[in-house]
Amino acid sequence: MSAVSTQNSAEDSSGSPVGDLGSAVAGLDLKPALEAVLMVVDEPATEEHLAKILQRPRRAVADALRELADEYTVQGRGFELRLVAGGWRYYTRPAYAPAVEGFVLDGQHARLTQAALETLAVVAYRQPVSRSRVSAVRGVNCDGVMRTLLQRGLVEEAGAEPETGAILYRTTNYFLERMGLRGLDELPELAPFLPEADAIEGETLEGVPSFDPDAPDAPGYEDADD
Amino acid sequence: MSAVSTQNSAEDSSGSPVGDLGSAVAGLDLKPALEAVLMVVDEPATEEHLAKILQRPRRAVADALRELADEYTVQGRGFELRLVAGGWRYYTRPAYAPAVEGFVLDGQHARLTQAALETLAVVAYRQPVSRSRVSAVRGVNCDGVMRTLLQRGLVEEAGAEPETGAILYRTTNYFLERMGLRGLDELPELAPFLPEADAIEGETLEGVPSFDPDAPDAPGYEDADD
Amino acid sequence: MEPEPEGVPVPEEPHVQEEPHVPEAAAEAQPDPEPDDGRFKVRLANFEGPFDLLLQLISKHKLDVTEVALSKVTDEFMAHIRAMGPDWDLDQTTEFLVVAATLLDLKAARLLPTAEVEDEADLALLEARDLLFARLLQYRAYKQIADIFTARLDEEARRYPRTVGLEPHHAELLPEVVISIGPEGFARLAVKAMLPKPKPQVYVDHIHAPLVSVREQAGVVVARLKEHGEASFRVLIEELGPDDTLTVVARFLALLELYREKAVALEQEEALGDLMVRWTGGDGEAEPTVTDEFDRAPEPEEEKKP
Repeated sequence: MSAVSTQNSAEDSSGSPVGDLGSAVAGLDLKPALEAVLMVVDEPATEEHLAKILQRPRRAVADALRELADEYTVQGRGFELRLVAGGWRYYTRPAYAPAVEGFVLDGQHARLTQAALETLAVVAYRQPVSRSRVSAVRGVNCDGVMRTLLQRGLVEEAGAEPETGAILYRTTNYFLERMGLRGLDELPELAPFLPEADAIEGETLEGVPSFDPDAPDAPGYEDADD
Repeated sequence: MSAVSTQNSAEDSSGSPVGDLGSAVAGLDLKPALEAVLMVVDEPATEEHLAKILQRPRRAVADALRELADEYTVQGRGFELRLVAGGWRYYTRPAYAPAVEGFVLDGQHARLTQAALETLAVVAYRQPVSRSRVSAVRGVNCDGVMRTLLQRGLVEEAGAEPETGAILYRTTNYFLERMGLRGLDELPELAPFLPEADAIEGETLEGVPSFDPDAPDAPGYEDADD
Repeated sequence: MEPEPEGVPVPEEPHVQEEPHVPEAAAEAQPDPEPDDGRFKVRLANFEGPFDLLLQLISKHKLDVTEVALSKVTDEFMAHIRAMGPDWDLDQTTEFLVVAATLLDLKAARLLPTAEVEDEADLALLEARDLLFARLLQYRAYKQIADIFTARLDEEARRYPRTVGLEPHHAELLPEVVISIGPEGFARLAVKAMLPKPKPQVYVDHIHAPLVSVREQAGVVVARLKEHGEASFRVLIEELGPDDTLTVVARFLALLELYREKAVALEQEEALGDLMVRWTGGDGEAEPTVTDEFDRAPEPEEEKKP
């Protein structure tokens, strides 16, 4: 499959949003740009940081944030923008807590989604492991799911990778408790469930150019060749 | 974050938040209640689910969601509320992507290769479909590409063909999310890209009398065309 | 449920036709909405399979699929296959050869004097052409859809979903997690997540053609030659059906073996003429040794000689 490796060489010149990020950011309306950024952050963002990312004076950022917060209050939105512990973040408005609690207690939260279960499984068998590695194994970004697992107390941070500084994660005692296990050594071996022993690493598969039934890891390959 | 956790204790004078949740929820304004819930969902929420949580008719919920989405657009907010893959969810508005990308470092999706896109297109329109059928359309083996799509969570297995036992594939909800589609019925129609049936037939018939694959410059072509 | 208008550009398609009055397939194509110069050259090195190459060649000549000047395109198609040299794997080469063979057939037909469609070969060629074009049109449709997918995916990649989740005071209310799949199910899930690869399927039907034993066929040949003394190869295989190529080959290989053992003499008067085979092995009961050189199977299966 000759075209696989060339995937983004042609597009990069025109389409990549990274290239002229600087000037693009400077041209954005400040208030909606702040709204967009704050919509995806889960840690309170400081005015300094926001000002730096959006390339505006801190004063302008601070004013815009307060205006936004006022707008939401005036419009009676179900969310609010608050300055907590030195940073800004969206929160649900307390008056609507019963709605959120209804959602939390709805019953479906006792179970994990398939994505969460799979991510948990990868962490359990690969710990300590970084988020990027889990994402690489699963082939999809796992940030949101990992956050859920942290929130549910099933995984926790376990230091950082020395080379990259990436945060590592491991499963918790609560995980063992919910699984009915006394220790990690009671997790079943993977071997019996593996088709082939040497093909576990998801990343290595990524690079295989084209599926080939006669690939070296297929059974009987050596015989088939002569 | 102790400051945060105390915020709603004042409102819950009764203590247990569960006790009179039902009546509390029923008394809330619908639109801000929806906004509050949608702030905390981490996957698209269906109208049914929201209607159940908020104890309103689905029709009312559906209307309110659309009104909210319109408000955000009219007000030029940096976020938008969209119906994707059967559920509603907050997204950042595309125009402010440069700002968001300043924050979200690893949010970039790896691009799909041309081969993967073509395979995905065939699966999307022919699902459930076997690999050999996809290969037949594209004229090349698609096994490696299909594996990439499986890994990325864009397609999944969907049983086996009764006659041959060949594994069938279909697109996933994640595919819809990535495409920003509400459902498969929102896929663009294939028909306009195929010549009309009678156009093919006409072409086929018109080729017969002169038996000439290179029709345009062949003697007798003009007659055949009329 | 109306589809969103944005993000669905109609992919450009070169559609200049040599016959301007033919209003079909390319009618939906817009005049190039964006500069597309040089794209052909860049992408030709990147074609995805034979249909892709064919489509690119056709568009290079600014022809519509339904109005292709096949000779030119066929020559270039062949040139590309040659240019690729030995770098292709068997699968890939085969797929290209199928298309190339069809194109060559069509080109050859073009070179012959144009005549009424009367014999079955002509009809078969027409069918091959229509089939090829039908597949090509279908492929082109999916290719255009793939372009739309690209546009949509790019557009969507500029939207980031909110996945912040619950605030801590709400998270405290969450019910206990229930993991009901059990340790074994969990291990299975881990394997599935880490090894998400479809089971490799090797189709072996084509290998399972009935095996023909050269030794057995040698026995047949020897028996006949002993009876007749001399026979042409044509006679030695005359009872075999047209589909039984394998047996024909086996008998021929048997002849070579017998020749090596000096049990037969071979004579051919002219090229492509009848091959005369004469028995020189005498009348004795002892039969010449025919090795199992050609019969060795991958598995040590006993060949029983009758």
